[in-house]
This record gives sequence, structure tokens and C-alpha cells, in this order.
Amino acid sequence: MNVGLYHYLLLGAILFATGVAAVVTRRNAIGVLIGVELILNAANINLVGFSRFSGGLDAQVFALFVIVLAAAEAAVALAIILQLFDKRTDVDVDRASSLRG
Amino acid sequence: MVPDLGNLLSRFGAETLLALAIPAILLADLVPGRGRRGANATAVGLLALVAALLLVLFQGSSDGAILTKLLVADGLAKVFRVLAIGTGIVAALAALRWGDAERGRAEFFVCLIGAVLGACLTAAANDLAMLYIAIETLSIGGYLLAGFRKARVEGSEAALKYVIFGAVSSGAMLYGMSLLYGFAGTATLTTPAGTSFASLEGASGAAAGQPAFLVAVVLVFAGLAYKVAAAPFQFWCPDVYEGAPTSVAAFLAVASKGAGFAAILRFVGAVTAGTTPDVTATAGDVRTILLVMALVTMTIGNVAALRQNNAKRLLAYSAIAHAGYLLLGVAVTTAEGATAVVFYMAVYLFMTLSAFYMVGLVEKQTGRADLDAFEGLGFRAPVLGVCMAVALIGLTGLPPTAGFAGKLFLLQQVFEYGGEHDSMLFFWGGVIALLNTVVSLGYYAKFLKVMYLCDLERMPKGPFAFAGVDKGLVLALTVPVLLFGLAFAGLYDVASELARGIFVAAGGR
Amino acid sequence: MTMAETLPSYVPWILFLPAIGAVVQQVLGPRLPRKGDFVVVGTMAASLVLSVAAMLAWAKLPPGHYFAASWKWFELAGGITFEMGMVVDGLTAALLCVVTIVATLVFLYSTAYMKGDPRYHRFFFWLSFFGVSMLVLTLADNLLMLFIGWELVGLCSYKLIGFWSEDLANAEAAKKAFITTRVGDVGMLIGIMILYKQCGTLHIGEIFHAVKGGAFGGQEGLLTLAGVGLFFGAVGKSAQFPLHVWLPDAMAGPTPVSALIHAATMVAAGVYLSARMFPLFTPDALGFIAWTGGITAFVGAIIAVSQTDIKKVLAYSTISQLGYMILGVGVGAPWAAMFHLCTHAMFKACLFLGSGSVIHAMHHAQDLKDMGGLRAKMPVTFWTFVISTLALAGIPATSGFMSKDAILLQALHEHRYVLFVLGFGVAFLTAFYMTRLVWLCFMGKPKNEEKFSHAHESPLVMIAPLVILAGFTPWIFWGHFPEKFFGTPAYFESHPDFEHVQAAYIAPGAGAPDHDHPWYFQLLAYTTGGLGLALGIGLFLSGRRDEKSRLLPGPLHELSVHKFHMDEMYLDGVVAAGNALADRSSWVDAKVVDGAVNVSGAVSLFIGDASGDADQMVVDGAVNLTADVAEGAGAMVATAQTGRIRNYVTAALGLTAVAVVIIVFVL
Amino acid sequence: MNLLTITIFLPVAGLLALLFTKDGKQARWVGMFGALATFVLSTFVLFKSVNLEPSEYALTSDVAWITLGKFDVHYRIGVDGLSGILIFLTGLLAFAAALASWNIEKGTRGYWAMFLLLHTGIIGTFASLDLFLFYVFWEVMLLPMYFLIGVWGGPRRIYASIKFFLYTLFGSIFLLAGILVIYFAVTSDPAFRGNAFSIPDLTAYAQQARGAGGILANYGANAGLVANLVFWGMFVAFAVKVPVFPFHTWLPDAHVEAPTPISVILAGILLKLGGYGMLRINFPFFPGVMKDAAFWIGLLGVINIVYGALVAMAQTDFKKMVAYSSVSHMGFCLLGFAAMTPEGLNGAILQLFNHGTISGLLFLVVGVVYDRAHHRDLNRFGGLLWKMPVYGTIATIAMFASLGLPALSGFWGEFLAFVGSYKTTYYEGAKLITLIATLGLVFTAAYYLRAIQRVFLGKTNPAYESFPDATTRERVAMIALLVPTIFLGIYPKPLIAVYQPAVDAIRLLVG
Repeated sequence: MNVGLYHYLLLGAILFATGVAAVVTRRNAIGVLIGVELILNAANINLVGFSRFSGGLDAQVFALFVIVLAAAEAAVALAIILQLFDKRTDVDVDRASSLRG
Repeated sequence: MVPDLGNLLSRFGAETLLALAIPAILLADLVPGRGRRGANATAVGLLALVAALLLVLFQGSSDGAILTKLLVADGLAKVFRVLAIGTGIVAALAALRWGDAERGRAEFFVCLIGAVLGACLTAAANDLAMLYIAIETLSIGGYLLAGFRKARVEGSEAALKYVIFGAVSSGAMLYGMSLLYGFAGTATLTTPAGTSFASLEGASGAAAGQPAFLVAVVLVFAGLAYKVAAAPFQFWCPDVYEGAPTSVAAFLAVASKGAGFAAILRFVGAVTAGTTPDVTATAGDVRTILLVMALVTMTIGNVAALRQNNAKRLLAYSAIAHAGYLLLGVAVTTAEGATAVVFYMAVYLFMTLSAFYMVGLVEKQTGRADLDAFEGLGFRAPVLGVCMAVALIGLTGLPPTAGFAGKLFLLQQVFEYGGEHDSMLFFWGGVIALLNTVVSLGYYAKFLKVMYLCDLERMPKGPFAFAGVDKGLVLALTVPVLLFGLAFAGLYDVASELARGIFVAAGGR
Repeated sequence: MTMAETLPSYVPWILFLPAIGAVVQQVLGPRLPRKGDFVVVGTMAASLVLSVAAMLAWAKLPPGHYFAASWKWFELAGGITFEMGMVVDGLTAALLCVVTIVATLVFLYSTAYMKGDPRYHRFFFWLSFFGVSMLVLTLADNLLMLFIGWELVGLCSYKLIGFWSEDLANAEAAKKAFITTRVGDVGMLIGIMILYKQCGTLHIGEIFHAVKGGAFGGQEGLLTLAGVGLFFGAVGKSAQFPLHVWLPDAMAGPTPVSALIHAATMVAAGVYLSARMFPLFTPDALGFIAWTGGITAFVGAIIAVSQTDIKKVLAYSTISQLGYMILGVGVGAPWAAMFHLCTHAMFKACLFLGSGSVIHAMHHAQDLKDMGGLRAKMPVTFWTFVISTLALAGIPATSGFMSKDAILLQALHEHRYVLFVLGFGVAFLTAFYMTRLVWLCFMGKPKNEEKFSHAHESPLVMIAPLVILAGFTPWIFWGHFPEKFFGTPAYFESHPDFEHVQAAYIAPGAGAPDHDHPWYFQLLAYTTGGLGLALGIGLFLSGRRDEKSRLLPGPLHELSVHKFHMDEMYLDGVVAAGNALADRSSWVDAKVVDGAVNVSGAVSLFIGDASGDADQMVVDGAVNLTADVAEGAGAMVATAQTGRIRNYVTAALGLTAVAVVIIVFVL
Repeated sequence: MNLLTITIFLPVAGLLALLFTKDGKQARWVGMFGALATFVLSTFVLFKSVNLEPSEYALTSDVAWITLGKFDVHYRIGVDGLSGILIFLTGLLAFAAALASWNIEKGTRGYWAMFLLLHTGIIGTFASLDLFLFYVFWEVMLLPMYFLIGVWGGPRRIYASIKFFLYTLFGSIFLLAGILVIYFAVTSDPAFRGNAFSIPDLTAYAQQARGAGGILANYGANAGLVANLVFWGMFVAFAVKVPVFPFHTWLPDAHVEAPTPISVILAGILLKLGGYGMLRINFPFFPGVMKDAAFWIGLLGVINIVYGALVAMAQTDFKKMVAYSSVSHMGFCLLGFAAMTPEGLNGAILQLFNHGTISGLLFLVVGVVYDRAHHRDLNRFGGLLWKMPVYGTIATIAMFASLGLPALSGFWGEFLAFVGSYKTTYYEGAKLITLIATLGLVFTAAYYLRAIQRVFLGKTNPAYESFPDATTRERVAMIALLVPTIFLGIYPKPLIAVYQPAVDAIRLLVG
């Protein structure tokens, strides 16, 4: 059976679901970042799938940009997590809750 | 159609200038200057911002020309770009005066200009991809600025929350965009010929009819809602505003919210355009979603603000509430609705900036940001006291101020829509919005109470020592609030002219 | 046919002169010699002269004619005008003369009685203002002006009763008088409202015209209600049962006030109103009036027997006599009621002024236990007192006899035998308690030597009025009075087919069919007064009885001493209930309405600190609704703001998922 | 320049002058001059508003203010009999209140600035014939009042001022909603020629648009429901001000805490704005809805009268008692409005004016005794009449006027309201309502006489032996309000003649 658009979208959806699950359950900031990356890549899969089946290379270009931005975002996020780390010896997301109410 | 350089420069000179400014600042910082470290970086930064503002104002960029499918230089883009750069300048000045940027002037300006660039591009984006890129630039700039003051641990906590929440939301948005791309087969929001996004048929048949289309739209709304801090994506807002330096908070409250609304207007315009029956059906659903989102947002913002005792958190919730009011204008999806949003955004800019600036001043003077720091401000700093009072009265939406005019137009649209389409939902929506105004009086009056109604004897003595520059800036920000309050016809005309392009494709009413 | 003549030009001056006197007294009073009392007395005397002139002018008119004039007071949209007018006919002429005579004499009397009082000039201002109000009430040709005079008279009575209100008891008495009469006025206002709605006008003549023209159509009950409403005003003002409780306490005022207001004029206003509005009263309204009058007469007489204060006895006697007059109206003889009003005004004023002269002589001692044997010391007062007592007791050949019997005769003709017997019983009691009073006051041995030694005859200016008033009691003076003044129902003749009016107004012997005087009526009329007198003298001649002794059989005495327990009933019942209701509503207002409806709790929430006093906070927190809503929602949102990023993201995405589900399945 | 515009904006000129005067004495004189000038100008306005035709306006001026396509708001002002007398009342009370604010020491400049701004708001509201302008002036009044009570008030002033602000704002949002809905419904009707905000045009339009929703005929399918909602919404906005029964709880707090002169203005004028608003906007715009609403308004009126009087009876604080008496007296206006008969309407409008002078006078009276004894507990006073004869006499006359004694102006309002309300056939049940209302007379007499007795009669409380009688300043202020009370009591014709055309107009439009 050959791979159709439907399969691409299915994979995208699965990736999206796991990404969201990762973000929601992980207590470690890095884990959350991994979840975010998964979500972004799920979108990439979709884009590639559509571009493959309905022609037009724009989606491919779009996916490239997404990859670049994902990298930038990851870098910035890691920098911030690092900053938090040297102040508070751990990267537990739940502990960082002094701002509330 | 290869974009000729001349056309790009003539329309988007400002953006190109800002983009070039970033490396220029870094280079300038290397040159050992006489003054304090980073003096010339600051100079270059400020110069770039001012120049960009002038370029946007005077370049004939509001003739609706669409460039390379990605950017559109119409009135809407113009007003929000002016707004973004203007706020950037004010935030820069504030940061310099309050020492928010002490850790590294150059780095501060790089992030700020990056964010301003992102904001300008978001306002002008006419393509899903471009929109995502612009929003990401703006957000990344914002994450860094939020955590700029290393000294205080809240700064980094705020940045962390901002980055995680931002990443997740934009991720969801991107996923929504990818699905939309699948439906429409193209990522361009409005093609030059005016046929818009929703009416096209993508790879999987007619777009607008299927429920999945609406799901994708909601997902995209997620990202946009995060940007303007509308429900259910407003959780980050109070914590980030409290943790971030006040100047950055001001920038986020105005510039990023403005850019976000520009994007929402354009996106909703594209999604609801088209006259085919299933397009108008989905358009109806989109309007209902937007209205519900607006009412929930404003109610959460107003009600939660009642309990706040920290000035910055209170203004954060007030910003959420105002996002709710603005969404009302978007929900009616009419040209006048867009005009009302643009008008309200302009008025909101002056009121919020002057309120934030005052909070910053008091915080710098007393080191505290809670309400009691404002004790007897009305009597100890009469001029600024009156300015703060005018800003607060404007935010509440009482007549002599422009805030009232802004709310008036938004409400007029809602009631008009209620009558036009016999939908009691919009009629009651208008009434709920009005009730929210009363609730909002509650927390704005708290400020007035502390400033004026305190016990004159027990009040801490000694007037506030505010520098002339600060007074001048606050006055400059507050005078328009009163001026437009009395004569807002001019501003309204400008706003309607600028918002002409939006929703036209949607066949008007 | 009745014809309205144009009012003689001097008639309005009857009213304006005392008004000017009052204003001059108020403004220049203190600076004038003798504190300006001569201004007030002079203007009232002038008004008396003009009144007599008006009466004579009216008398010359052919029967059925009367003077009238009215001026437009103000005009409302829709062509509705309110006029003020004056009318001089039988009723007014008589009352004008009575009021002005008694007023002039009392003013004269007061110059001596009130000498040396620190607020002497203020007293005369209020006397003069009272005169003006009474004249407004008398001359009024429409219910609005009458109502205005009615309430102003109430104000003056409040001010004069509470003249010495350094002592709170007097102030309390004044308040009681005003509020009780105010209750009556409310009834009157209801009557006026009904009449205005049905007849569209307040002018008395036009009202009768409209009522005859069927304004009330079939609604007989409504006309009765209107009649009873107006009468309720009279009950309040003329101290009829059950609103009579204020008159005895009104004796707290100076005696000239009691004489003028609470004997002759003001209390008579109720009778005058009933007589004036007589055509309106339907048969069952007349029944109600008759019985009210009867009961009041009886109650007044019973209580008067056991009173120990000289003025209280006279007060209850006045209540009783007023009951008589109202009975007269009730049984369909308004002319007899007015006749009794005029005669009663004269001798009751004389009695009060006499008692005033006694009190003045005994240095403000009002209690009978200090008096006795004053006959020798105060001969003129004594004799005028005795003559007036004879008139009051209804001894033949006195004015009282003629007017009282006219009423009882009419009661007989109306076959109201119970009231007829009651009437004569009251006549007997009146003679009895008056003898007791005269005996305890003037006869027998002086009980309080120290006061008795000081006693002396009052100065001439106090004695003269006594003599003049006593002069009015012999019958010869009143011979033709009834037919002359009330012979023709002038004011109503324009409505020939008011049958019951026509008959009611024709006094005996004035060309109307002669009312036969059955033999038993003659017997009763001539003997009751004498019997009462004899019993009184007999009981007290032996000297063994004093003012405390029981003169009435068993239960009656107990009722009499405790004044039928009316005061307690009011204090514990009506007044207590009013205050309780007020306190209850005040609690409801502060706690429930303030709490539930408004945002008082929210307001304190907005202030952020408990700056409201504790009570406000405690209750508002517990009771109110809107504040909880705002606070609850706020709390809900704030708790969602846990500070932990994962909660934020879960909440955000969760809500979006919910939205998606709704969209897909619902929309 | 139009006389009316000068009258409206003269206080603002005074306000600007205050910016340059020093605090203390100078500020007081500028404020006083402003108040006096307002009083003089208001008398001119009154003379100008005499014998006009029904729904004809004098001193009109119509300047385009905001024109955005159909949304064209005009600075449209004008005065007819009704607003003429109320503007005159504003001027009179401004003069009396200015005299009474002579001894305000704390922050004099701010006080007088707010005092003058308040009057611009009030006179502007009475004069405006444009819905938008009416709403703007209506809100402009809120702020100065908030500060006047909040800064210069008594111990619980903050609570009282915020409560006042919240209540009135809560009311006014329904007014705004109504204005917007009317604006939309009217502009979307092609037949409508006039300006969508001008009150005269809208009332004319409401006359001939007798459809389901009346003026809102083309507000879509549920026009009938929306018309009712908007009518009752606007009624709530004005009812909060009147105040009407459930919304009255702010009045006692605001009065108790407000300084004396502000209480005079609050009771004298602000309560009348509610009544005026109803007569000018609420009823003429929805004649159809008014017909069925009349019963409820009458019912609320009688509740106001009896309930207000009862609660007043239980008060021990002098000022709170007078505040609740205002609630009770305003009930008569509602009774008169509901009746819609010539006598009823005249009674209501007379009550609006006379209650203004009388309650203003009563608050001055309370102020005089408060300045001396520094407390307002009725039970602790006694026998003041003997020590302060002039003051005592004026106070007693004021109280008798308030309980509706004839020959004093309070009587006419109540008498005509009673007669008019009983006579009306505008709604069923009027007779029973009026009969119950007469109970109010007895309760009112009870609590006023008790107050007179406790404060003025009886033995003089030794603590108050040394009280000086009313000073000339206080006397002038009180006499200024006493003269109309007595004169209009005896001869009300001049006042009645002034606003008769307005009554004609209202009866034509609504009756």
C-alpha cells in the first residue's frame, strides 16, 4: 500500500498529541522543551505532506523557516532555563511559582 | 514575480532599517567610546527606532500594495507599525531612566529592536508563514526582555513561564496553520484579486464547509489569543508583567497586543470572507466564538483585578480586560468594527502607557510596586496625580476621556449587530460589557482612593521628586486621552480610513 | 331660588385685618408698647364689627340669597383651575359672629392673664394667626381653602397648647393633639379626593350640583364613603370618639387658649363642616354620624363626673357637648347642631374664662382639692360661672335649654329612641357634674388656706368678658336665632329636590309645619336639668363628699376614673405598633435591602480593607448577594493563577480542547 | 454667545481661575463669586423660559460637535419651563451651599474646583437636548461628587463615596445601552429624517412610531422585548438617582458622610435629575410601554412614601432621618408621574422643586447644629429653641413645610399628587395605591414632630447652654431658601405658570 496524504496527516496528529502530552506531564523544563519541538515538527510533517500531494513548493519553504525558528526558540529557551538553573539549583517547573494570585 | 528591491525599500524601508540596525548596534558596542559602556549602542539604537518611525509615517505605504504575497502595506499595517515603534521608543526611554537595561545596554537594544521588528512584520503579514515568523521574532524578543533583570529571581521565572507558554501556544498555532494550508492550498491570506482564503478549495475539497476547518481556525486563534493575552490563553500575562521590568511590561501590554490584534483582524477577515453559504455559516460560528472569547476575557480580567494589591498585576489584569473589549470589535466582523478596534487601540496606547509609566516612576522612587506606594500621590505630586487620575478614568471609560469614546464605538457595533441580525446574544453581550465597566470602576477607584481619599494627616510626608523629563513624558501621554475625549471625530476618521481594507472582502455586513 | 350676590367689598377685610395684625405683631411686636397686644385685639375687634355688618347685610337679603365671590388661584394644563372664594350665608354669618365675638373677648382677657409672660408677644402672634386661620376656614367656599384653614388651625392649636414647652409634658400634649387631628385630616383628604374624582371640582356649591346631577351615579356606597371620610376629619378636629384623647391633654395650654380654641371655635369647626356638607350624607352615613355623636356625648359625660382638675372637667364636658352637636347633625337637624354650637360657644367660653380667672387667682393651681369657698372672694366670677352652668345644664329659660332640646326633639321625630334616651341621660349627667364642679370650687369651706388667703377677684379686663358672655345665656336673645339664620337652607336651596335637605333645614316655627311637642317630651325637657342640679346639691350639701368620692355606680366609676382606658389602648396599641413597625423596617433597610441588593460588601471589598465599621462588614458579608458573585468569581480566577506553568498550559490547552469538542459536535 | 451656554460653562471658567489662586481665602472668594454668578444667570434663564408653547424650547443653540457619517452628535441645548425652574433651583442651592461651605478649611482650592465642576455637570444635564450630551454631562457630575464626599466627608466617607459612585454608574450603563440601541434602531429606519440623538426629534418619532417596539420598531424581530428592556433599563438609571425603593440605600450613607453644603446640593438637585430624566427621556420615548408600566411605577411610589417614612421614624441620626424623608417625599413624584393627569404631573413637578428648597433648608439646619454640637444624635439634643430662637423658628418652619402643612410649599406638591393620582384612569389600582399613600402623611407628621420635640423643645441641655444663635451667614443661606418655601406655599401660581407648557407637552406625548 503506498503512503497517501492521509498517512502523513495521521503521523502529524500522533506527533502533535505526544508533544502536547510531553509538555503537560514533564516536570523538567528541558522535557517541556522537547515536547514543544515535537509539536513544531508535527506541523512540519503536515506541511510536507500537503506540499507533496497538492503541489506547490511554498509549504516546503514554510517548513524550512519553521525549522530555523524552532532552533532559535530552543536556544533562547535553554538560555533562560540556564539562567534559572544557576539561581535555583534545579529546573523543576513547578517550583518556579513565586509569582501567583 | 521577483520582488524588485526598489518597491520593497519604498514600502518597507523601516523594517529593513531596523534589521540593519541590529548588527550596527553590536558593532557600535565594540568601538570603545568615551561615555559609559554601551553609550554609543544606545545612541545607535534610539536613532534607528526614531528613523524607522519617521520612515513608516512618511513613506506612502498605505496604498494596499501587496508585496511578494508575504507582506501588505495597507492602512492597518501602517497604524500598528507606528504604534509598535512608538511604544518601543517609550519603553527604551523608560528602561534607560529606570535602569532596567543596566545589565547590558547593547543587548537590551538588540532584543528591543528585534521585538519591534517582529511586531511591525506581524502587523503587515499577509501570509500564514510570514505571520508565524513575525510572531516568533516578536515573542523571542519578548522572552529575552522579560528576563532581562538578572538580579531579581522573579525576572527569570517570568521569562521561563513566558517562553514555555509562548512556545506551546505558537506550536498549536503552527499546527493549525499547517492544517489550514492543507485546506486552502495556499498560505496567502488575501490574494491581490481580493479572493480570500476561505473560499478556495484545497487538496481535500471545499475548505469552509468541513468542521475540521473550524478546528484549525480555533487552533490558530490559540496562538493569537496568547499574543493578545485573551482567554483562555491569558494565564502568563499577570506573572510575566509582575516579574518583567516595568518598561518591558509596558511594551508587551501595548506593542505586542497591538500587533496581535492586527494579525487577528487580518486572519478573521480572511477566514470569514466569501459569500458561499457554508462560508457565511462558519463565519457565524467564528463570530460567536469570538464574542464568547471576548466576554470571558473581559470578565476574567475585571473580576480578578478586584483582588489585586500589586499595581503591576492589577494593570496586567486590566490589559486582559481591555483585550476582551477589543475582541468585541473583532467579533462583529464589519468595517466599522475594525475601525472601532483601531480607534480603541490608539486610545488604549496612551492610557496604558501613561499608567505603566507612573507605576514605573513610583516603583523607582519607593522601590515598591503595591498600591500603598501610591499613598497620597494626588496631593504629593499634583500634576502627575491628575495625569494618573485621567488615565485611570479613561481606562474605566468615563465620558470626558477618550476611553469612553472608544468603548462607545465598540458597544455601538455590538448593539448594531444585535439589531441587525436579531441576535439577543450580542444584545446581552453589550450589556455584559457595560456591567464589566462598572466592575472595572471597582479596581480603578482603588487607585483613586489611595491617591486622593487617604487620611491627609497620616499620609507619608514629602512630595515625590519626579524629574522634568518624566513629567513631560507623562503629560505628553495623558493630554491625548483628554483631547480625544472631547474631539474624537478626527481620530475616528483616520482610524476608519486606515481600517478600510479589512473585512471588505467579507461582503460588508 | 338661591341667588349669589356679589360679596360686599368689606367682607375680605374680615380676614385681611387680623392677618395684617398678625404680621405686624410678628415683625414689630417686641418693639411696640405693651408688646403690640393692642394691635391684635384691635384688628380682631374691627373684624368683629365687619362680621356683624356682614351678618346684617346678609339678613336683609331675601331668603335663599347669599353673598359669594371667588378668585382664580392657579391654573393647570388641561383647563383645570383652582379657585379661592368666600361665601356669606346663614351658616357663615352665624359662625363669623360667634368666632369674632369669642376671639375678641379672649384676646382682651389674655392681655391680663398672660401679663408678665416672657414670650408675651409670641402668644398674641399665634392667637391672631389662629383667628385668621379660623376665618379662612369659615369663609371658604371650596374644600381646598377649607382644608388649608383646617390644617392651619391645627398648627396654631399645636403651637398654643405647647406654648410653655419648656416642660416636655406640654410639648408631648401638643404633639399628641397634632398627630391625632392629622389622622382625622387624612380621612378628610380621602373624602376630598373621592369628591374631586367624581365631581371634578372642589367648589362646594358645584359639588352639590354634581352630586344631584348623578356624579356618583349608582355608587351609593362611594358617596357614603366620601361623607364618612369628610366626617372623619370632623371626628379628629372636634374630638369625637375615638379621636377625642387629645382634647383633655390640650388643657396643658394657657386657659385663654383652651377657652378660644378648645371650647368655642376650633373644635366647632368639625360640626360646621358636617352641617355645611350635610346634603352629601347618605342615610347610613347619617346613622354613623349620629351614633358617633351619641357615644361621644355619653363617654364625655361619664368621664367628666370623676375629674379632679377644673379644666379637665370642662374639657370632657366640651367633648360631650360636641357629641351632642354631631348627634344633632346625625339625626338630620344640622340647624339645631349649629344653634347648639353657637349657644355652647358662648357659655362654654364663659365657663373656661371663669375657670381661668379662678386659676389666675389661685396662682395657677388647677386642682379642685385646693379650691372651695371662693364664692365670697370672687363674686362676679362666681355668678357668671353659675349662670353659664345653668345654661350648660339646659335649665329652662336658658339658651342651652333651647338648643339642646331642639336636637333631642329632632331625635324623637326621627324615631331614634335609643339616642333620645341617651341624650336625656347625658343632659342629666351634665347638670350633675357641673353642680359638683361649682360646689367643689366655690361653695363649702376653703380647703387650702394659704392659697385661699391670696385669692382675690380678677381685674376688670378679665371680668368684663365673663359678664358679656354670661349675658348671652338668657333665652330672649336667641328666640328667633334658629329660623333667622338657619331657617332657609340658603346655600342649598338652589337644589329644590334635595328633599331631605329641604325638610331638615326648616327650623320649627319658621313657617314650616309645626313640630308637635308630645307631652312626655315637655316633661323630660323641663325636669332633667333640675333633677341633675338637685342631686348634685343634695350630695354635696352635707360636705362629707369631696372630689375623690365615688359618685357613679360600680363599673361606671371605674371606667370614668380610668377614662375608658383609652390612653393605655393608644400608647400600648397604636403608638407601640407604629414604633415597632418603624424599627423593623429600619432593620430591613440597613441589613436586607442594603445588603442583598447593593454591593456594600463589594464596596468594602473594593476598598481592600475593612474600613467600613465592623457591623457593616459582618452583616454585609453574610447577607449580600452581588458582592459574593464578584468575590467568588475573582477567587475562582485567582486560584487558577497558581503560578505553576504546567497548570497554565494544561488549563489553556484543556479549555481549547473543550471549545473544539463543542464546535465540532454542537455547532 | 447663548446665555445658556454661558450659564453652563461659567463654573468651568471659575474652575480655571481657581488654578491660579492661592489656597485658603482667595479660593473661597473665587468659588463664592462663581456660585453667585451661576445663581444670577440661572434667574435670567428662568425668565427666558416663561410662556413658551408646549415642546417649544428657548435659548436653543445647536452646534455640530462630532460628525462621523450617521453618528452626528450635536451640542444641542435648550430650556423649557421644566428645565428652567430646575436650573433656577440649581442656582439658588448653589448660592446657599456656597454660603454654607464658608468654613471648609482643608484643601479649599480643590473643594471649590470640584464644587463648580459639579454645577457645570448639573446645569448641563438640565439644558442638554441631545442624548449623547445628556449622558456626558450626567457622568461629568459623578467625579466631583465622588471627590467631594470622599475627601471632605465624615468618618466613613470612603465607603459612602465609592457606594455612591458604584450605584450611579451601575444605573448609567443602562442609560448608555439604551441610547446606543435607540441610535441604531432609529438610524436604520429610512423614514427617520431627524438627528438620531436629538431628544425633540426622537420624541416626535416616538409619537408616530406606535409599532410593537415603538421607537425601536425596527430593532429586528424581538423589538417588543428590547423596547421593554430599554425602558426599564433607563428607568433603573433614573431610579437610582430619584432614589426609588430598592436602589435607595446609597442615599443615607452619602448624606450622613457628605459635608453639609454637599448634602444640600445632593438632596436639593441631584435627586431631581432622576425625575427630570424620566420626564424628558424615559416616558416620552416609550409611550406604549409606559402605559403598562404605570402601575408598577405607582406601586414603587407608594412603597417609597410609606417605607421611607417608616424607616425615617426609627432613625436617631438627624441627617439620616432627613435623608429617608427625602426618599419618602420623592415617592410623591413617582405617584404623580404614574398618574399622568394634569394634577398628578403638576404635583410631581411641584414636589421636585419644593422638595429641593425644603430639603436643602433642612440640611442647612442639620449643618448649623452639627457645626456647634459636632454630633447628630437626636436624643442628646434638647431645648435649643430657647437658646437659639431665630434658628429654632426657621428649623421648625422648615420641618412643618416638609410634613406638608398648607401655606408652605410642601403642601401643594403632595395635595395635587394625591388628588391627581386618585383621579387617574391611566392605570388600574390607582385608587387603592393612593389610599395607602395617605398613611405616609401620619408617619411623616410623627417623625418630624418627634424631631422638633427632641431637638428644640423641653429643657435646654446644659451642654448646649452656650450655643450662639445662627450667624448672619447661616441666616442669609437659610432665608434664601425659606422665602420661596413660604411665598410658593401661599401663592404657587407664578411657578406653576412657568412650567405648564412642559406639562402640556408631556401629557400630549405620553398621556
